[in-house]
Amino acid sequence: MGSDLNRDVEGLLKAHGVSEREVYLDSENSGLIFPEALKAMVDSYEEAARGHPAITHKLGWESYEKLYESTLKIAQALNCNSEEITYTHNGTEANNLAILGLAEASKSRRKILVSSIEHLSVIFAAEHLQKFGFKVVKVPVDGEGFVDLDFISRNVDKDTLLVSVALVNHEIGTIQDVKAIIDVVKGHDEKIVVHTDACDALGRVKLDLKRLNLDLASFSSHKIYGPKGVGALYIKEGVNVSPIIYGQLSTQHLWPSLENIPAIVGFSKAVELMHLNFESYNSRITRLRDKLIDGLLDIEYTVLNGPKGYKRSPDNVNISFLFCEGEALTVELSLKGIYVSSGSACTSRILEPSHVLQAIGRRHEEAHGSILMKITPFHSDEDVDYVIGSFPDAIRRIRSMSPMKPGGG
Amino acid sequence: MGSDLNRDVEGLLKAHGVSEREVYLDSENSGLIFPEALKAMVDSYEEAARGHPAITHKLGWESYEKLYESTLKIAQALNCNSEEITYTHNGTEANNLAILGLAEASKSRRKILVSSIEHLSVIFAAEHLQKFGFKVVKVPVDGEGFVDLDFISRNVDKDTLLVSVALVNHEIGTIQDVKAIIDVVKGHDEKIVVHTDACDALGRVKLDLKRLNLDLASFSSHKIYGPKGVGALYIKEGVNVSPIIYGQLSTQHLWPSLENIPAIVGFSKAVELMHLNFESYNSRITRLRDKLIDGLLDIEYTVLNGPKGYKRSPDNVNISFLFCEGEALTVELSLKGIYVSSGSACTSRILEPSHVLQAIGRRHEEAHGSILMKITPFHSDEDVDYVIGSFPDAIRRIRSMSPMKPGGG
Amino acid sequence: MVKLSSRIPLPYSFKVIELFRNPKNLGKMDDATVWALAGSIACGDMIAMYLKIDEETQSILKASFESYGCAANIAAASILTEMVRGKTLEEAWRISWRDVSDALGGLPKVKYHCGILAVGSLRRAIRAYFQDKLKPKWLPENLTAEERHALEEEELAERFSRKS
Amino acid sequence: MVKLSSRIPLPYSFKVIELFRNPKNLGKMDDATVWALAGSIACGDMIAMYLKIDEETQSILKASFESYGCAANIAAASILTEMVRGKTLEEAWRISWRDVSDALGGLPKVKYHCGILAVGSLRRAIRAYFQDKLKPKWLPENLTAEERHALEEEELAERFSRKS
Ligand SMILES: Cc1ncc(COP(=O)(O)O)c(C=O)c1O
Ligand SMILES: Cc1ncc(COP(=O)(O)O)c(C=O)c1O
Repeated sequence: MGSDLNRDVEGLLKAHGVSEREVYLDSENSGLIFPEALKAMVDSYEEAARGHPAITHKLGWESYEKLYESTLKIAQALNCNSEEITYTHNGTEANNLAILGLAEASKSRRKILVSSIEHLSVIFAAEHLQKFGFKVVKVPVDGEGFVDLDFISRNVDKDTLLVSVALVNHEIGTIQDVKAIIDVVKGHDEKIVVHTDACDALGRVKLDLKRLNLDLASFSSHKIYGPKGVGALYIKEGVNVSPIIYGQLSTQHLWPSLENIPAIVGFSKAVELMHLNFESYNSRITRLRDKLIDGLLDIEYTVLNGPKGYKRSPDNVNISFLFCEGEALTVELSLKGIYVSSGSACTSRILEPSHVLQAIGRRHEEAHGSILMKITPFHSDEDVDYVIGSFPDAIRRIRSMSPMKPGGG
Repeated sequence: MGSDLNRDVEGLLKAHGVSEREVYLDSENSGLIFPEALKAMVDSYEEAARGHPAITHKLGWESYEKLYESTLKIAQALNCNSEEITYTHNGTEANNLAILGLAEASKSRRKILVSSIEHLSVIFAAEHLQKFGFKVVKVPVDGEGFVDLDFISRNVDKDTLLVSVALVNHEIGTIQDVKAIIDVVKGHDEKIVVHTDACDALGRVKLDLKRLNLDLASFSSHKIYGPKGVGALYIKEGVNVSPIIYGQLSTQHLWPSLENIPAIVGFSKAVELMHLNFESYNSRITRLRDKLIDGLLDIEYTVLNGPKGYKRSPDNVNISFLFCEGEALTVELSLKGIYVSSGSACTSRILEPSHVLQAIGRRHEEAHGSILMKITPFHSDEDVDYVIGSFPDAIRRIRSMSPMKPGGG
Repeated sequence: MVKLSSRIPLPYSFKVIELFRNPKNLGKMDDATVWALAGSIACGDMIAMYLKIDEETQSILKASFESYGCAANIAAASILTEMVRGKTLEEAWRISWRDVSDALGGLPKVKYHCGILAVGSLRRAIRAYFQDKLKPKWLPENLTAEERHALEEEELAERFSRKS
Repeated sequence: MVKLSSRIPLPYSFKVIELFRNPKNLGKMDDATVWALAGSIACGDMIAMYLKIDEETQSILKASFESYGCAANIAAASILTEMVRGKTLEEAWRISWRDVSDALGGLPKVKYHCGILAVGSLRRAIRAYFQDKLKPKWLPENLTAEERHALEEEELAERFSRKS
C-alpha cells in the first residue's frame, strides 16, 4: 500500500452515502458467499478445525475426515478422483502451480501457448518463465474472443510443453470449445499438456473432467460464492507437476503447510450447491443476463463485448458505453447502489485498458467505456429492472460532462 | 492423498471413542481460534467481504477500509508501518516470499545462512535455491538450540545475502538472542539481510520491529489463534523483495490476487488480543508450562528438550520419554483425550526423526520418544492437572509393550 | 511486449466524490475568451478548459471545464476552475498539479496525472491567450512538465489509434 | 544432505486402534520354543516374536510379541500372532506383509514397513527354529524381502548411532 493513499475512507463513504436499493454486480472481483457455505465453514471451525489432518490423534483424524469428505464431494462434482485435486489459496495460485510447477517438472520442452485473453495470473506466470528460456506464444482470438484453432495447430510442435486456454473468459464470457482445442493439440502430440483456467467456468458450464481428457484445470472458491482463501488445481493422474512453494507437507504433495480445512469445507459446500442447482441457477441467470443485456443495449452508442447466446457464460454482461469513461461510470453507478467494474485504463496503473478487450479488437475509447457485470444466483428480476432503469441517467450525466459528445462535440 | 489410505475414518473414530475430558495441546500443528477472531471474520463476511479493495465503488472502499484498519492494528502491535506488511496465506508462504523473493531480487550475493533448527519452510526454500547456484550454510546450535554466534560471525562474508534464524523455535521453544545476531551480522556488513521466522514468537515474546532493526519477519495467523489462511511478511522499507507468484495485483505488490479480507480481519483481532493480554496470558501460560514440565519430568527416564526458564517460549513443553515410541504415545494419549504430537520418525515419510532434536544432539531413540505440547490461553490448571495425572499410566503401558525396557530388557 | 495492467486501490478523498457529484463550473463556456483541450479519449482522459479573461487586469473572471475521465479527473478540473477564479494569469500559471492534489485532499499516486492534465489544460489555455500577443516575462518559452505530459499522452493516443 | 521429513496423513483402520487398545498375545513368552528380534530402537520400531512350536507337526501352538513402535507396528505384530496360531511353519512362512496389511483393513503406505517388520520377525524366528535342524525344502536359502528389510533397518540404526 502506497503512503500517498487517502486514509479518510470514512469521510469518503459519508460523502458517498447509501442508496435505497443495492445491487452487487461485481462478483468478478470479489464474490458473494452462499450463507450455507459460510455456515459450513464456521461450523467446521467449531468442530474439526483444531486438528491437523496428518497427525495421529482423534482431532487429527476428525479433520482428516472433514478434508477427505469435502474433497470427495468436489471430485464427484467435477468427475475426477479426489487424489487429483490439490488445494491452493485461490485461482491465482492454482494457475501459478499449473504453469510454473509444470515447467519445473519438465525436462526439455520449452514452448508455452496461452490465449491472448487469459487471466493475468496465467499470462504473467507464463511470461515469468521467459527468464528461464521458455518461449511464450499468445494465441490470437476473434472479435468474440474465440481462439484461433488453426493458429494453435500451426504452432504446437515437438518443443511445446503446454497449451493454456480458459474454458470461460472472465471478462467477456466467451465459452471456448475446449474439446476441439484438446483434439487439435493431442492430435499433434499426446504429450503436450492442456490446461484450462476454469475459475469462471465452474458452475456455469458443464464440466466433466474425465470425459474432457484435460490435464490441468484451475478453480477458485470465491468465484463460485464459496469462502475466500481457497482454490484448487486438478492434476490428471500421471501429469507431472512440481511444487513451487516449499515446506512441511500435510496431506498434499504440491502445496505445503496446513490445509485451510474450514475454508475447504465451505468451498466444497459451494461446489455442491452450484452442482445440485446447475439447471435452475443457470436458466434463471441466463434469462436475467439477456434481459440486462437487451435493456442496456437500448441505450445509444453501446457495444456488447463477447458473444451472444449460448456461447456466452450465463452470468456475463460486458458492454461498452461510448463517449463515457468507465471508471467515472463505476462511481456514478455506485452512488445509485449499483456496483460494477470497468476495463478502463483508469482502474489500472498504466494507460492501457483491459488486454482482453484490446485482444478482441476494441479500440481504446471503446475499452475505456466498458462495464463488466456478473449475474449471480442472488439476483432477482427486480434487481435487473432497477439496474436497467438506473443506467440511462447515469450514462447521460457522464456523457454530458465530456468535451467529446456523440455525434461530434 | 494416496489411494492406499484407510477411508473408514468413521470406524476409526468409533473404535477410538470419546474421552470424558479433552485437552488440546497440539496447537503447534493446528491452532485453536479465539471466538472473538472467528466472530470478527464472520462479521466481516457479512459486512464488507463482497468488495474488492482496489475497485472504485462503495463496497470496494468499504473493504479497503476494513483491510487498512486491520493492517494498521497489526502494524501498531508490531511497531512498524502498515506499508511494511505483506499478506500471504500462512507462515510457509511468508517464509518462501522472504527467502525466494529476496533471492529473486538479489543481483549478486549467493550465500544464505539458516540455523539448523529452522522450520522446514525456511530450510526447504533455502535448499531449493541451491539449484540456482546459491550456497546454503546451516548454522549449528548448542544442546539447548541456541545458535552459534561465532559460527555466524566466521561465515558471513561479502557474498552473504541472508541470515535467517527464528526468534522462537517451534519445537523446543528456544528464544534466540536475535538482537545479538543482528549486531554480529550488521557489524560485518549492513547490507546482509536478516530474516526471522517469528511465527511462534508473536504474542509470546516482546517484538518491536523498529527497535530490533530486523529486515524481514514472518507471521502466521493460526499460530496465534487467528483464522487459518493468513500469514504476513514484514519487509522493512527499503529491503528489496520480488514476487514469487504472478498475477493480478490488488492492494499489495508482492502477492497477487484478492486479499482474504475476512481472514485478515480475524488475524488482526487475534494480534490485538495477544497484544493487549500479553502480560496476563504469558504469566499464566508460563506458570502452567512449568507445572506441566515439572509434573512430567517426575516420570522416570525423561529428558526436557530445549532450555528451561525465561529463555524458553512460555507455551512450549517438549519432553522425551525414553523406551517409549512417541507416535504410539500420541495415540495412547488421544484415547485419554489428550492431543499432542511427536518428533518420532513414525510421523514422517522416512526413517528420520525431527531434525530439530537431532540438531541439538538428541539420539534417535530419544527423538522417537519426544512429545511436543503447547500451552494456550485456553488452558486451565485443571487441564494441566489432568494431563499430569494421565501420563504415568500411558507411559507405563507403552513401555510395557516394548522388548527394550528401562534398565535393559 | 505490452506490460499488462494491474489494479491498485483508489480510495478517493470525500472532496473528490463531492466534486464528482456536484461539479462546480461544469460545461462549455459560450463567451469564453479562450479555451484549450488536453489529453485524449484513447488514453482515457481529456479536459477542456474555458477561461473568461478580463483583458485589462489580465485576470480570470471565471473558468469552466468539460472532462472525459475518471472521478478524480473531473474533480481535478473542477477544483482548478475554482482555484483560478479572480487570479491573474500569472498567478494561475503558477498553480502546480501538487496544489490541485492538495486542494482535493490528496490524490492517490496513480491519479497524479489527473492533476497534471488539469494544470496542462489550463496552461495551454493561457498560452493560447498570448498566442498573438506580447508574451509576458513569466511565461516560459519551453513547455512545462504539465504541458509536456498532455502532449505525450496525445502522442501515445496517436500510436494507439494507428495500432487498431 | 539429509532429506528432511514431511508429514502425511495416517488414518488408521479401526482394527489397528482396537488391537492397539487391546493387543492380543502381548508379552514375552517364557516357554517359547524360539524367538527373534527385528528392527531397532534407533529406527523407531522393533518387534520381538515368540513362538511355541509343536515339534511333531511343526505347527505353531501359540505366538506372542513385544513391540517398540507406533500403533500400526503393535497392531501388525499382534494380528500376526493371531494369524499364525495353529498354522504349520510352512504355512506361517508363506504369510506376506500384504496379508498382514489386509488383515488390518489396509495400512497406509508409510506404514507398510510395520507389516514387513512383523513378517520379518516371524521368519527370523522360523529360521532360528531350523538353525541346527535339517532345513525343509520350502525354506529358501536366501533372505526374503521382509528379512532383508529388517536387516537394512538394523544397519541404518548402526549408522545413526555412530553418527551421534
Ligand atoms: C478466469 C480467472 N482466473 C483466475 C482468477 C484468479 O482467481 P483468484 O481471484 O481466486 O486468485 C480469476 C479471478 O478473478 C478469474 O476470473
Ligand atoms: C516457526 C514456524 N514457522 C513457520 C510455520 C509455518 O506456518 P504455517 O503453518 O502458517 O504455514 C510454523 C508452523 O507450524 C512454525 O511453527
